[in-house]
Amino acid sequence: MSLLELDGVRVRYGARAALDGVRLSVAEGEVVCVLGPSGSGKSTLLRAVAGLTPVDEGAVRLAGRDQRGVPAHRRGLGLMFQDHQLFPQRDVAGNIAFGLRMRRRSREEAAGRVAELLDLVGLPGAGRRAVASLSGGEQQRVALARALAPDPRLLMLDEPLGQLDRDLRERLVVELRQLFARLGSTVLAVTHDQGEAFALADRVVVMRDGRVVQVGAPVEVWRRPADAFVARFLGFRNVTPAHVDAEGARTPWGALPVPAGTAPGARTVLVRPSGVRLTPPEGAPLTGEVTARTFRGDHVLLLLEPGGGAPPLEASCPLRAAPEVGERVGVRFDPEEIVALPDQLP
Amino acid sequence: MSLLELDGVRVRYGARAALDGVRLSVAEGEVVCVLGPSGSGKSTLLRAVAGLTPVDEGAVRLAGRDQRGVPAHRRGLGLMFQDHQLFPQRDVAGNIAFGLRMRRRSREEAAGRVAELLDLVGLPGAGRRAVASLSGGEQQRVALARALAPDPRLLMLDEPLGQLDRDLRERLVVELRQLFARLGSTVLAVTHDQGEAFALADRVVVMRDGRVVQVGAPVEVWRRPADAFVARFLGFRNVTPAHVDAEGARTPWGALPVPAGTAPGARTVLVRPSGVRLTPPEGAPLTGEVTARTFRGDHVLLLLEPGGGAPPLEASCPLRAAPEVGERVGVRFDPEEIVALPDQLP
Amino acid sequence: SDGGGDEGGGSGGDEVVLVTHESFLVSDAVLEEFTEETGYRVKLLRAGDAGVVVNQAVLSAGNPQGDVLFGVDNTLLSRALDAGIFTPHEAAGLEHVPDELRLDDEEHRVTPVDTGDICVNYDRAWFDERDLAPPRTLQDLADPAYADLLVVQNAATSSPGLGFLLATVAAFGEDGWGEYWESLRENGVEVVEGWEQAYNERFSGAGQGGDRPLVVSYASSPPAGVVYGGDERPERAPTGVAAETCFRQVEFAGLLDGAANEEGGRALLDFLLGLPFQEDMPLSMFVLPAREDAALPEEFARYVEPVDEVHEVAPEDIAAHRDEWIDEWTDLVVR
Amino acid sequence: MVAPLLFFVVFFGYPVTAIVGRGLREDGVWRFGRLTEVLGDPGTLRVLWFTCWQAAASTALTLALALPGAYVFARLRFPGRRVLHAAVTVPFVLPTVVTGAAFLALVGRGGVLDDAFGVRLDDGVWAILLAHVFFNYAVVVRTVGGLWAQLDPRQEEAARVLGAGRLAAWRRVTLPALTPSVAAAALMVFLFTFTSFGVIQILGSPGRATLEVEIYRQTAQLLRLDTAAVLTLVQLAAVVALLVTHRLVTRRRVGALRLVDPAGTARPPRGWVQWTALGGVLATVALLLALPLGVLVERSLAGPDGYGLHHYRALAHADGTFLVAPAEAVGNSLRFAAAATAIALLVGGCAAVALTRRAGRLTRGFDALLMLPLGTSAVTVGFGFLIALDEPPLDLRSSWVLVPLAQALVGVPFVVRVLVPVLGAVDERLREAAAVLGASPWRAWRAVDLPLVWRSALVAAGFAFAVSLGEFGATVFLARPDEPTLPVAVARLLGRAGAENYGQAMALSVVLMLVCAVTLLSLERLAPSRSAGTF
Ligand SMILES: Nc1ncnc2c1ncn2[C@@H]1O[C@H](COP(=O)(O)OP(=O)(O)OP(=O)(O)O)[C@@H](O)[C@H]1O
Ligand SMILES: Nc1ncnc2c1ncn2[C@@H]1O[C@H](COP(=O)(O)OP(=O)(O)OP(=O)(O)O)[C@@H](O)[C@H]1O
Ligand SMILES: Cc1ncc(C[n+]2csc(CCO)c2C)c(N)n1
Ligand SMILES: [Mg+2]
Ligand SMILES: [Mg+2]
Repeated sequence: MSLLELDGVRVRYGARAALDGVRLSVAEGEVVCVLGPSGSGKSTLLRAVAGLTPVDEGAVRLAGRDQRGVPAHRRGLGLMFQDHQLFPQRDVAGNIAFGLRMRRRSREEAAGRVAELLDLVGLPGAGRRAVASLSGGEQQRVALARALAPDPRLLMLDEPLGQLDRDLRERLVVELRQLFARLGSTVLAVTHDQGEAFALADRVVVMRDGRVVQVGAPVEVWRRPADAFVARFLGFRNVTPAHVDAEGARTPWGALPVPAGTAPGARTVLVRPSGVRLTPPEGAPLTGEVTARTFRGDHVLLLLEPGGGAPPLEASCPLRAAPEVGERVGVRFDPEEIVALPDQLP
Repeated sequence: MSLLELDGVRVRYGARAALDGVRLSVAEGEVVCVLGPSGSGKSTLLRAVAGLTPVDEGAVRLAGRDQRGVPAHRRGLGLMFQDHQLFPQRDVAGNIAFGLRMRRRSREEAAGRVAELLDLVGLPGAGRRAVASLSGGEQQRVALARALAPDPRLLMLDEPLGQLDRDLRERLVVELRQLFARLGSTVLAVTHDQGEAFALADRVVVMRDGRVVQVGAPVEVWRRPADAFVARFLGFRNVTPAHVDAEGARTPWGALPVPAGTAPGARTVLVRPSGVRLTPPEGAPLTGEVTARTFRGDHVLLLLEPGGGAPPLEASCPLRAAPEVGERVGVRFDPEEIVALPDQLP
Repeated sequence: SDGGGDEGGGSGGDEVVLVTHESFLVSDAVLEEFTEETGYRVKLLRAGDAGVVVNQAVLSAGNPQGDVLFGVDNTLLSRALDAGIFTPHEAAGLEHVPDELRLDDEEHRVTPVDTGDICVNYDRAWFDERDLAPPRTLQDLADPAYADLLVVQNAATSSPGLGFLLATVAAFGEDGWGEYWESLRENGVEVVEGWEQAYNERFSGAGQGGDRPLVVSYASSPPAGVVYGGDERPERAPTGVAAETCFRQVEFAGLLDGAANEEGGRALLDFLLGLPFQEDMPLSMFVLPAREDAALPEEFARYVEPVDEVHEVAPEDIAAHRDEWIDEWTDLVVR
Repeated sequence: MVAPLLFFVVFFGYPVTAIVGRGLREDGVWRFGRLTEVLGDPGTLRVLWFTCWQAAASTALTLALALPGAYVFARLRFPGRRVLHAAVTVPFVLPTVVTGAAFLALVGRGGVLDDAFGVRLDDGVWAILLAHVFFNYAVVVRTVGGLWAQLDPRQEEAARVLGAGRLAAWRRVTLPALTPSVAAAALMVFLFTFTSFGVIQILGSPGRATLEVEIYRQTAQLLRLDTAAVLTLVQLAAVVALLVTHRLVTRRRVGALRLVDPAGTARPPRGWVQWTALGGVLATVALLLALPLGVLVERSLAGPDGYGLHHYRALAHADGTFLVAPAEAVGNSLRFAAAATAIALLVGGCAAVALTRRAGRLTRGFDALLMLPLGTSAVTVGFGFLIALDEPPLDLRSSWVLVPLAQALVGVPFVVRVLVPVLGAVDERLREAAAVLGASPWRAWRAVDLPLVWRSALVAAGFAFAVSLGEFGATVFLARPDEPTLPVAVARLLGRAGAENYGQAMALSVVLMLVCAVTLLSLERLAPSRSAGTF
């Protein structure tokens, strides 16, 4: 059974709707990540579930029970705020232990749990520190520990790892994943980091302007974004309208091969950067000039200007083989990395 | 000439030093990104330069002039705080225009600039909104706009884009980069996102425990991390002590090929995930079991357990070719992706 | 002690409530004596100065706060009597009180308890040093020889201030006092708000740094100054009294109409006029007992200079003109 | 909200209406004609004018001198800060008679200033203004400083790095955040000086009367209740006008502020600006506050044979004419003050919470109502009690609770004014954070609001305590069993001739000072330790 169910939830701020008919369900023990551009209503979604923001329309159900009128503290869930909201007058341990004390755990039990969580978030021994003396990332970790401490039936995290460096974040993602699996926690987490979402989530929810535009397993969403918006949001630049017929997709970059079985008609087509293969310019069906080279750690992202009115193309290539800015290269497309988008919610 | 120079700067909080003899210089027009784990002193560095945190030892020089005793508002620099510190009593436009008004720009001029900046950060028309009604990412963008508005001679940004989604961040990185180039701004930015650092920075500075451990062009740092710490911090897991001799590097994973000209002796060796090539297990010098598969959008990161006491190996491979968890694969190493670390600051 | 939150309107039983002003003081032993004699315990309610006490009694006429009111003086008497707040009672021992103090002898609504003279006091040492004779009369005070020496109280807010004004009214008549005050003003009289300030701060005789050697106070101030001046007993008090500048104040007590413990109240009135209380008064309140037969303490005999002649204004005149005089005086002197 | 409303109606609205009605009703008919008669009198207008302008000037001067003090006490750490912070509140409790004396000794004829420079301030209005500053310095320092200490200093830093100088940053960032508490402090100082009584009596020449003095005269001396009633109405009207202005100034609701642990905001002084501020404030405190108090101490020590503790020893035993040893008054004072503080905190605390939680028109009106007692003459309230609370079940006239009740009337507005700005600044999302961690609204309030307002609640309690410790005006009208409070005992001593009495009065005043300072100091120590887990 699903632990959390949202049914046509609408939250309005003045004339604008921050949530606009959101329908979503999260099963017991599932980890769901919410993705979406800034201002798309992710935090509002969590606040609505927590009962902190009144719902104008629709229903929030927890374990099947409509939560209308149930105050936040009786919903038995946890929420880590995007801006932490640590209690300034309590020290680190006091913050983390707060939820436990509210649940009447003994002082000793709380102290043990606090130490455990401080270890988890990489701040062992910081219990007596004043929260104001912590660095940004340290505060975020305390906020995370505070939210984790009481083991709520539904844990909601609003950008829990956003201020941490990659190394720590990756380690924490792994540990959280294990922790959630062990405890069978149900988690709804907002993140803007796709790697984090993919690593953490059983399912991701993509939001746009207060609506859910795609729900699915991370791989699935990445493989087949629901529409151009999702594709662009996921960071793909090579998205273009196209006409698919037997020969492939006609696009401004020429006719592209598409995977077999792609339905014909007017479609949106996405070419992943790794599907843009560089060749010597001689004899290539399409050539472009390298106008930008962005170093991406693992690889280099190139921006190619094909000219002739065609939009720029983004190509990824290994560092060693990367051409310089200004060089002219040929382009060949890899059909495996080309997707005709469904352009409709699945 | 360098615009900013730090010479043995030390900032102490109680017994601990948050900055410990930091030496750094930033040239006029240069964009420098500060990287480092949470709590390594990045924010403290910016605060010390801004004159907000007193420097216990050493000197901060701006355009050659020692800044000791110069109050923050006379240093002519800008700082975007990690937690924004927007003025709650002012609306969005009032926040952004603040620095301009302090510099006695006319109201009209300020209004024009505010509109421009709101466009830049993707919040057109939000000028009259209360800052409390903004989403987290929206607040961050307002804070960024506020810091950009007065065009300070040295702009310092503390995680300017941390709460934004990838799409927006990438767009902003590009626009900021162009903006800085156009204006010749000198920028010192903290970020935990390496992609951002690489995309934005002329040079990166890696900090650890209040010290600078590496400075260099992004590609250079990524190619040759100064030591195991930097390598690990950059996200590399395959870092191991090794003994380099004529035949290669002896490591727990066996003898690895190293690039020609690598000095022999006891060294730390890094194998990039892309340098771990998967082969059929038959006949491979090293085999491992896939114990984890992390979906990384563009590719899949695999964790291989070679067994026999050797530490796990991280390998990256394209999505299509990725083996399943539990499969046994052979491993071949690509010498181009193996680095013997200098283990000493250059 | 426990104030007891529940009894209002006086009290029955063994408690008798005396409503009085802030300056009322009596020795513990004397009160105990009363309790032993009559079985009543005295509870004191003190509310501000005499004016406040009387006005409060007027406002709560018929439903009084206590049984007996002490502290209405001849300047306020008519207001209390007009408001009908007292029940007549002829206290035992009244026959020992001189006639001129018995201002309500027909009805006995109030009983005279003590008397005191408001007079100009002078700093003996100051005048000795300058070989200048201290003033004796009101007229002297307008003499340029005594320019800038006198400090008086605001007649509108201070009872010695009002008393001194009444003395001048009596001395110069309804038409003459204004002129006299003008001459005082020309002679540099200083007006301050209250007695404490005039005596403690401005008067040089109090030894607190004041620089005016003449002040309006009480004829009993010199003995008080000696008693509370330290351990020595000088030959003469360091301050003296200008004998012909006095206005006689008489303080009365009365049984409040509607008293809860009327019997106790009557007993208390009798006691106030009894010798133990009368003889205790001088050294606790620094006033003179109303009874002629009360023995004066040694300090009084020694340091009080006899005031033979006082300026008097009939209670009816005071009642009729007080407010008007105060207003005129304020216009004349203060503004 | 019901409890404070009830308290207000029963112990303020009803008595004041009763006394005003007594003055303006004859045979059941209102005589509003008196209104125009009294108002037409040039004397009344003169009094009204003087009352208003001296109050405005006093308030401005107090703010100008005390705001730097609020800054220094909130943001700078220096040795003796706590003691000094408690000490500046001492003047607040001293009977005006006593401090007036000390003040005169300094600025009056033959005073220190006169001796040294030939300057005398006692006949100008300057003495009044300075004395008003003396009395109200702490009001500003404590109300404003209480919030200031909790403001996140990084807000100002943000302005600084945007190019704002110290002053500009303060004016544009800190001041707006402080506005509600500055307005609250200004309001209170204005109300206190508007209704100034003792100071005017002692330092003003009798020609300078405030409405309060005039009401006292008309009520207590002349029993002209009609005139007094009109003046009371005028005073109330002026106060209402003032409250409306205050409302307009603070109407723009300052949203949540980022409040931080005050322990972390104070720093040792750095740079010439801060040193100057500290020096200036210390000098102000020394000249304006310490010097007059020092004169008191000096006088209390000056015995018949040189300096010594003579007068203090005399205080210890009853000398027969006093029913209690003056020293016993300490106990009485403490008891009354504790009761009054408890009532004020309870009533004012409820009111403040209600006011910040609901912001309807009704509650705002209620807010203003609660301030009225500050602007009402003590004699009006005192006499009102007398004629209103004279029937069972509310015959409290001779009950001791009347004293703390009357004192609490003055304490409640304090508590409300001090707490409302802070409660209003508490970020709602902190309460939400507590709620999602399972805290019920009450526990969330305890966990979030209370620790943040605790300091301010202590400030408020300190004030309520000080007000009632030093209260004389209203107390003196309330018939009361023989339990003199310290100021009453001081007044009794001063009411008699003789160096002994005077010296003892000074000694007792010093005792009053010490009682006040020690209580406030120990109140400040009650700050909750940064808590681990529980509360
Ligand atoms: N006011 C303070 N008192 C005591 N310690 C402090 C204070 N401010 C910062 N620190 C400590 O100094 C160290 C450096 O802090 P800083 O804020 O510079 O870290 P940072 O690199 O910005 O980290 P993050 O990425 O988490 O923001 C941290 O360990 C922090 O806990
Ligand atoms: N109190 C409010 N009043 C008016 N508008 C609001 C309020 N709170 C949020 N909004 C608006 O609602 C929209 C959704 O806000 P929300 O905080 O849910 O966004 P978000 O998805 O969490 O964004 P981010 O990633 O930037 O945190 C935003 O456009 C925001 O400006
Ligand atoms: C020597 C001596 N002088 C004055 C007073 C008292 N006193 C001074 S003013 C005043 C009336 C109120 O203003 C009273 C009663 C005293 N007790 N003893
Ligand atoms: Mg958000
Ligand atoms: Mg930081």
